[in-house]
Amino acid sequence: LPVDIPRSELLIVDQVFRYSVAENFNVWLPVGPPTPTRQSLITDTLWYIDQQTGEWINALAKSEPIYNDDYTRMVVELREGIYWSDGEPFTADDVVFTVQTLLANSGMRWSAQLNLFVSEVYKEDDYTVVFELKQPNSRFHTFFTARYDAVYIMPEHVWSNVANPMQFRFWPPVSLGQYVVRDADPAGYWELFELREDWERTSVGQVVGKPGPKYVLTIFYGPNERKVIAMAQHELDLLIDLDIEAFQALINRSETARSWYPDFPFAWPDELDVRFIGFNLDRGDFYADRDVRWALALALDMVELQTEYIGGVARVTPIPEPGTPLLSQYYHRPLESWLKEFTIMVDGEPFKPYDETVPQRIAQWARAQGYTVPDDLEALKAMFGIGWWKHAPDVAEKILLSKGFRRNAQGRWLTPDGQPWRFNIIAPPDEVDTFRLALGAADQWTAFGIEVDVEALERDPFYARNNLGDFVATSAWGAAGGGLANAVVDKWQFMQHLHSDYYRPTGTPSAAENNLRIRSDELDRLIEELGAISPDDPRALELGQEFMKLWVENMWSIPLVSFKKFITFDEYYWTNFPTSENPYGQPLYWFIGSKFVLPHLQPTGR
Amino acid sequence: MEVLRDLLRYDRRFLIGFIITVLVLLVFPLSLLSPYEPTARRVVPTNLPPSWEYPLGTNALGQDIAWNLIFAVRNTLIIGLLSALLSRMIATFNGLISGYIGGVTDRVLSTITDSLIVLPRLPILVFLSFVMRGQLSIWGIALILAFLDWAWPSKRYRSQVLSLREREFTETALFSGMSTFSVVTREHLPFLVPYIMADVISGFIWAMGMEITLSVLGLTSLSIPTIGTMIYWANYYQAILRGIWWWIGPPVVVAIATVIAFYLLSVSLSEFLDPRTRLQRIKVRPEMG
Amino acid sequence: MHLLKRYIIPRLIQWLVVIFVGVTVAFIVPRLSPLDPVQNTLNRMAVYGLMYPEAVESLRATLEELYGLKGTVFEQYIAFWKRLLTGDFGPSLSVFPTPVIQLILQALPWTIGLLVTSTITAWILGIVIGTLAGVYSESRFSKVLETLVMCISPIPYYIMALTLVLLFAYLIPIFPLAGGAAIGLRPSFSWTFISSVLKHGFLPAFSLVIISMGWYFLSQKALTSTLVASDFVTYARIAAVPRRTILYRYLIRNSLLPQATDLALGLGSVFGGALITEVVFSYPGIGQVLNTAIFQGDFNLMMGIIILSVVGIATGALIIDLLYPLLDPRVRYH
Amino acid sequence: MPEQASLLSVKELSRVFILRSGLTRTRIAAVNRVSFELAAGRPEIFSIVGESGSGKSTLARMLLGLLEPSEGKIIYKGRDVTAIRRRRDRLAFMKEVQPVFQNPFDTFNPLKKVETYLYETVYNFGMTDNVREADRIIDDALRAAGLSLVEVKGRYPNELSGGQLQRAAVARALITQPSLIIADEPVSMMDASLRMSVVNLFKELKERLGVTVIYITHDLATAYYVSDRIVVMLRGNVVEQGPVEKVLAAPLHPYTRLLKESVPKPDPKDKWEGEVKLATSEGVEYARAGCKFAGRCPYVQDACIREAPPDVEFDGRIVKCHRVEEIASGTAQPAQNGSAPPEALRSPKAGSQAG
Amino acid sequence: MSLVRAESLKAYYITKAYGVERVVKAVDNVTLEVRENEILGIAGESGCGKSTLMKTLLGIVQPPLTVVGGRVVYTVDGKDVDVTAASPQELEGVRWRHVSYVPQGSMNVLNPVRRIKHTFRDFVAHRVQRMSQAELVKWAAEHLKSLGLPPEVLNAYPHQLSGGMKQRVTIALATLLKPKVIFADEPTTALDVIVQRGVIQLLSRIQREEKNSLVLVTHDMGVHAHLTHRIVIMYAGKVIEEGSTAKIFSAPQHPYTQYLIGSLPVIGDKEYRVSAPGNPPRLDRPLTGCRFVDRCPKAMPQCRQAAPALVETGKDHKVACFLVSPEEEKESA
Ligand SMILES: Nc1ncnc2c1ncn2[C@@H]1O[C@H](COP(=O)(O)OP(=O)(O)OP(=O)(O)O)[C@@H](O)[C@H]1O
Ligand SMILES: Nc1ncnc2c1ncn2[C@@H]1O[C@H](COP(=O)(O)OP(=O)(O)OP(=O)(O)O)[C@@H](O)[C@H]1O
Ligand SMILES: [Mg+2]
Ligand SMILES: [Mg+2]
Repeated sequence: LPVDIPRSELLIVDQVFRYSVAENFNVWLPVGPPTPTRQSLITDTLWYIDQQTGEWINALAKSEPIYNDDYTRMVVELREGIYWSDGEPFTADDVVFTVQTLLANSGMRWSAQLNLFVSEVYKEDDYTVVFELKQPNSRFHTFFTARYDAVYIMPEHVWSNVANPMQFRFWPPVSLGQYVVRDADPAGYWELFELREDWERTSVGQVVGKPGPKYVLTIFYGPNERKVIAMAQHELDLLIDLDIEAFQALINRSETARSWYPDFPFAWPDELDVRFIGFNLDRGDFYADRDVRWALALALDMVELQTEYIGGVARVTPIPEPGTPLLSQYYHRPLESWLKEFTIMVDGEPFKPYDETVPQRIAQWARAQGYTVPDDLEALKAMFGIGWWKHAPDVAEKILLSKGFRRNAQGRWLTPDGQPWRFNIIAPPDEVDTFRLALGAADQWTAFGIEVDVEALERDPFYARNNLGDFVATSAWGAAGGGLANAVVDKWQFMQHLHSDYYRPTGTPSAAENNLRIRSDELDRLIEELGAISPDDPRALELGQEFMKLWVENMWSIPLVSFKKFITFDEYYWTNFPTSENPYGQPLYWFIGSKFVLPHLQPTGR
Repeated sequence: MEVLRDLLRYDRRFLIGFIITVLVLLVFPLSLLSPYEPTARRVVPTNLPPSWEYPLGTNALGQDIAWNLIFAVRNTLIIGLLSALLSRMIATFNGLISGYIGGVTDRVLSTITDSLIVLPRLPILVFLSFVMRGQLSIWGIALILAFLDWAWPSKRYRSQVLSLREREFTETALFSGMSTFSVVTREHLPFLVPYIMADVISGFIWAMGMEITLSVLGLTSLSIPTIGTMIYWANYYQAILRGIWWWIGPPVVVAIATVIAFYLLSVSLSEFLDPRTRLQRIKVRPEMG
Repeated sequence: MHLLKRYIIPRLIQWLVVIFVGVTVAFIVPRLSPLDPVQNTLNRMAVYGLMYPEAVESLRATLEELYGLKGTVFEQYIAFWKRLLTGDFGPSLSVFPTPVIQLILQALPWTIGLLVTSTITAWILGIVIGTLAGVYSESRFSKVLETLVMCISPIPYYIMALTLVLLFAYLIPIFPLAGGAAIGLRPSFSWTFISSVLKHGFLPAFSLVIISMGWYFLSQKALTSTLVASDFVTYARIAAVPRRTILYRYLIRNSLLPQATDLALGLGSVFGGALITEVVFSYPGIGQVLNTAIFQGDFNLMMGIIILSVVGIATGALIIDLLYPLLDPRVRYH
Repeated sequence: MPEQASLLSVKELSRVFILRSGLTRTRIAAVNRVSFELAAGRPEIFSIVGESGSGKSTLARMLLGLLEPSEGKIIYKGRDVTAIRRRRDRLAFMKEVQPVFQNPFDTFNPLKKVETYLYETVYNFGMTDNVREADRIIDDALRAAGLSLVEVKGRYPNELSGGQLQRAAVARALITQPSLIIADEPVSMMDASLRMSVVNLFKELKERLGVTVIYITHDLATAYYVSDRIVVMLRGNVVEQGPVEKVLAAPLHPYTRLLKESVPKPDPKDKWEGEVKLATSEGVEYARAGCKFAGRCPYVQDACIREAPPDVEFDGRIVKCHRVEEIASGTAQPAQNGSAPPEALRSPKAGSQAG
Repeated sequence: MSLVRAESLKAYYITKAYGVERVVKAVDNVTLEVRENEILGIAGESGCGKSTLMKTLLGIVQPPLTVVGGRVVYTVDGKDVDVTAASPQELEGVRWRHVSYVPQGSMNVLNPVRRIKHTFRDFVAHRVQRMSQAELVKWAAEHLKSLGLPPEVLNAYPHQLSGGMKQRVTIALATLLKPKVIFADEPTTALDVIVQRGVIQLLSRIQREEKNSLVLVTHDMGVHAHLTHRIVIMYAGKVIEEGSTAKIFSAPQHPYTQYLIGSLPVIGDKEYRVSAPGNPPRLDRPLTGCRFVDRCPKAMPQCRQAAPALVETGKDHKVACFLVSPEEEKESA
């Protein structure tokens, strides 16, 4: 660890991975250089939405975007008194220059998308920028509204001299965040940031009004076990994620390490994606049959999946929407009564598949493990989700029999054409829950009489196979069928991808995130209607709820649990991280928005 | 049989190697007795330490580690032996032809061999399995490994044959009317046998190492138990951090023991088969002025 | 003149052919991948932010152009050679547009430092110990040593490395867990930096030395046993030539030549990095870069590294072949 | 002699090797325009003698078709041996011409039983398909060589003595009933008593079975003992050739004389007088344009060093020497004080010439 | 006076491989002496134990060769040194000074990667006090010159020398320190006649000039005839006849020796020569009786029962054969 910096002034965070190119801060390149943590410390954008609280933050912008009536023009008013780390003031010129540079260099990030909409960008005055759009877009500001990231603003005074923005390394970077780079490892294992003396002249300084730790060191220790050891030795304060085994090993070794909950179920449960198992609906076989998918869902035992496979640490969800406190307020809770009454027809008989006892049964399991969990049902629902589908293999069997499936002498299922029923689920092992849920589903379906195996794939081939529809079943994450999760009521961002315009047959890369190859007129209608209205329109919520129902009816994919993360911190040197007791912001320190969280940290004085 | 008895009685290395090998080879019959399917999970309670019921405990996937190990060793042996045999077959064929026929044939074959030698094997291997993963059954792995491992042995065999070709008995064979094929297979091959034996073992050791490497990187079919995938899963479930030694320990120990056993066997066998010692055993060679 | 024509030139031609074949394989192999680097990039971008489907299409076209993946495979192959001959390995795809060569050069010093040191150490140790074991093959010490080497060297490397990490970084944490040097240190010739590099490099180097020394040891021992039984050594012994002279001038000196070939090949393969070592010990080097390249489907980077190591090994073999006649007074080549 | 009557006719046969050593390169005509004829129907033992490295083995290997000549022709019974390509033709040739090699211990694969080769030969050359018949043929051949099948059967090469092995080798060669046996130094690895027994065997073969034998050796005593005609080779050249009684009893070429004198006579009363001058390295002699013996010849003249000597027919033999007549008549004067010719004792490094 | 004596020497090769123990009685009860200023020849068929005897005489006994009986004694400066019991240091002390050795197949006895002068230095530098490298080389050069060899060879590598030259360099190497006894095992076997002649002449010249003793092993009777003063004939591990060279050639007494001499071809004589029929016995089988009995035309029943002793049959002549008793010898003499 750096010798010349007192540990009390230094926050050490997990760098997530080793940077293969060190000393390159051109964060506008299409896929790199990698940005975790850097982006929150030294870049900035116009707006933020804290995904924990749903709070809208005006960062570089002074106010919310101002659209004209037909959404073809967006005006942005910028904050004054913000400076670059080299002392230059931040003005409309920087924003205009950034957008123009991106528009002009088609390989850069956001370029293609901005080109789709922006016809013109200009400044009205030093602190007002105007975007003229090619087509109406009521959600154009989302490019500049950060969840993970958003268009980073470039310093015009530096970049205007750059001949080829694609080749420029931007080293050392001029910062718009509250930190500057003090040192970096040429081998890419660590980077050291220092708080700007003029930190008050940044958006964070103006919004939060507090400085963060004087120094931030990001460091990559290697695989999880090394991070655990490092944190147990107090050489790491904050790390991105662990599997439950590593986490337990860590808290067994360290008094001061913890995650979101002080005790079981430990992990931060509010990430915005959903884990699901999806089927390729476009293979021309029985997976396209909704009833078959329902049968498969009913053959799963959610309680066992959630407990035995992922350690009881996650919220179950029957709809393709994570049950975060914010979102469940709009979707899960209001839909509960509908779910309870929801009926499917099994061989002519109605059947209510919903099972609201799931959280209690999970709690039972937890108690049996020796954990303390609340008795209160509401608290359990907040912890483990509202409910899920019944484990009803008998019903599943009936459905399948009615569809022409048969069991052979050994009790194994044969498909309607008489073949043994077998398939693989593709899943990436490094996405821990996804993978383990796939293992669990495979085990349960195998026990049910289908030969199911899990095919482990690295990220890239996994993406590629999903993209091409080269799978029968995939254990994936996202907004159920693709699309992008968000922390707002408006579901348009993740619904629009499923429009049948973007449907592509199996074998051609999916045009959007519609990897499951969903095609539905009803869905198209919802998307079109939603796209035409403002995200703030109350109708947006109704349409979102309709979308959820439609999904359940069709069982396009089987949503399993909300995304959770063992974001883990060590309170030995620093405290006041956001926690379940004090959920003031998102703990996702590698998201650009974490810049508003870091100032809240307090040294323990050690 | 007599050979075996002699070796067992007089060569301690062979004895040790033999005993371990027999124990290791027991996995083949044993694997037939397994109460579980090789790929089955959730058949026993998870994460139990060794006990009478589960002599090596159970793992986080709900598998009985003892049975799992038996399958793992069996599959790894299959991969290793298959790949070693296959590659040595290619190598022998190529080396013999190249060395004996010589000329243009030799030049072409040697260039191919040399080109293969300069290719960095591990990266290519990792890459190939990365590309073909999922489709990679144990046979597939064995095949790829075999493909990457014949060049060196082939070069060695070739140089052996080159020197054998200069020996007078080659010409005697020729003038006994033997065809090229017979000369190569019946005159030269027997000399190569000890080398090939030793080489098959080292090929096996290499293949096993590679299987472990690939599996540990997660590049093989993870649901098929092999020594490598066992280690993979143990790592995946943090066996080391959590001190579950009964999961990570057995594959490591068995891997080491197997390799050493095979190595010992190969050393003493090739010593035994070496024409020089072999002759010594039969009779002292009379020398002539 | 004749030497040039009859020996050096054919050998150089062989070198070129081997490299040509190797490079072609390096070109083909990545293309066997079902991964489309452009699609990869798009997929990865989609993970992070909103992508309008229309935008995806235009970006795809742009990226294909930028990545040099336009045209048929054959056209790409030609373009690839053209670039290669100007020393350009192209841009990395995973960290586009950083040139591949830059990534390689950045990692190379670490790899070279680690591998050259460990290769040479292993070589010298293997030869010295192997010779002693060969000479005193009946002594107890030599037998114990041989058994030890025999039992250690065939252990699969990953297992060996894992065991070392477990022992010396977890159980008895005397060595650091990751990296090539301590945090905050920048490369310099200071003792702090060097000692830190040594400390970080020790375990990986040690594991490599153990593994490769086994091979050198065994081959040297075999060579020595043959030499010990050879007429000229026997004669020197009969004549009571001093032991040291026999050891150095007779045994080691005569076995050095075959061993030099191994060393040259070993050093030549340095450019490929040590994948497993670098991964297991989290060491920054070519192996680490290669690992990333493979797992991210970075064609160009993979090709760059594979080509570099093909050239490295082929050149190692070439150099030793060309030097051989100078090193060995006996060599006659037909 | 008409073409038909010739068994083997060697015409202007040459073979060039290129040797490289370190940075130097040497061209060696290991066999240089050698010609001779063996008549059909008139079995004889034809010896080829010469010191080490004089090209004897190279010649033998060419005759056997194991080595391609650089130039020249080998005609066996009217067929050009060098032009044989097809396996069937080769087999036919091998049926007629069989070798016996130098090292009896290496003639048979030590890992295989000796009889294997005998059976192979029988079957491959289509002598018979019948096992009994094969046994008989083999036993006959072995008996002709002074052994019997019972003695050989089931034995590995190392279970037989050198003499037995060499006999087995000869027996194997006899199986195909060849007309010509080429034996390259068949006795050089043997001690004196074995030598005689093998040499006697050749004699018997010639006399009883009518086999012509090319006997290659540097043992002049046995060569004289068995052979009818002899060829003396020096650095690839035939320097003297003719009936053995003439060539060895009264050699004309100074080299033949030297060879003969150098054979230690097994008689303590008859010891050498005078010291012999030894050859410098082979390379120097091979490289010399003139007579290869010029460096050692007591009768050397300038011409000997510059020009290759002609083949002179003299006294029923062919001699390759400028001064053969003078020497024969005893009028040749040894060179002044017999001192070393220019390159006699050069430093070894100069031994091979930079190419 | 004798310089080297072998007394009832028994040297066997005892090997044990995979449970098969074999004893090869390569030297079986051999007694002989090497006298001052003589060339002693040892002759015999291949594999009869000549080289083994030589090694034992030199004290180069390494497993599997074992001396199981008898002893070898050197007389060094009037004192007896028991070689079979001497320590390695003692042996090193006498080697090259008192006895030296020219091995069989000298082709490969020179270190291929060292120049000849360095080999000279390796062999003698530690035996002479205070001699600079240059002096050493000069000394070696002079020695070579005195042997009629070009001093330039000192700068050569072994492979640059012809076989004969190498053999002569080895001889020079063995004689540099002027030892009292030189053992030479088949020094000419691999050489052709002309080169052989050179080597033989060299050896005899050295012996003549230095007046030391030479023990020469070869099966080439011609070489014996030319060089040796006395010959020991070995057969199957035993000495069967011993006598002056002239006597052995003119009047061999043992049937084997008779065959040996009788079968030698001579240029100018085409008369049919018979060699001993059959093969020598295997030395790893138990042997009783005379070892030549199976091949001997004059074998008698008693020959199979006991081995005849080596007995004196005349002045300086010993034979081990029941046919030749000393008395008879006297009568015929
Ligand atoms: N394959 C070869 N390549 C190069 N040179 C060769 C080859 N074979 C023989 N020579 C050279 O040709 C010359 C004649 O060799 P050859 O073996 O024919 O002689 P030789 O008379 O049989 O000698 P020896 O009595 O030693 O067997 C030698 O100088 C030898 O080095
Ligand atoms: N290392 C050994 N192990 C076992 N037996 C051996 C060994 N070396 C030699 N012999 C045997 O000892 C006997 C005598 O061998 P030795 O070498 O002394 O014979 P030699 O008379 O020198 O023969 P040559 O004339 O062939 O040199 C032979 O039968 C031989 O096979
Ligand atoms: Mg020859
Ligand atoms: Mg001998």
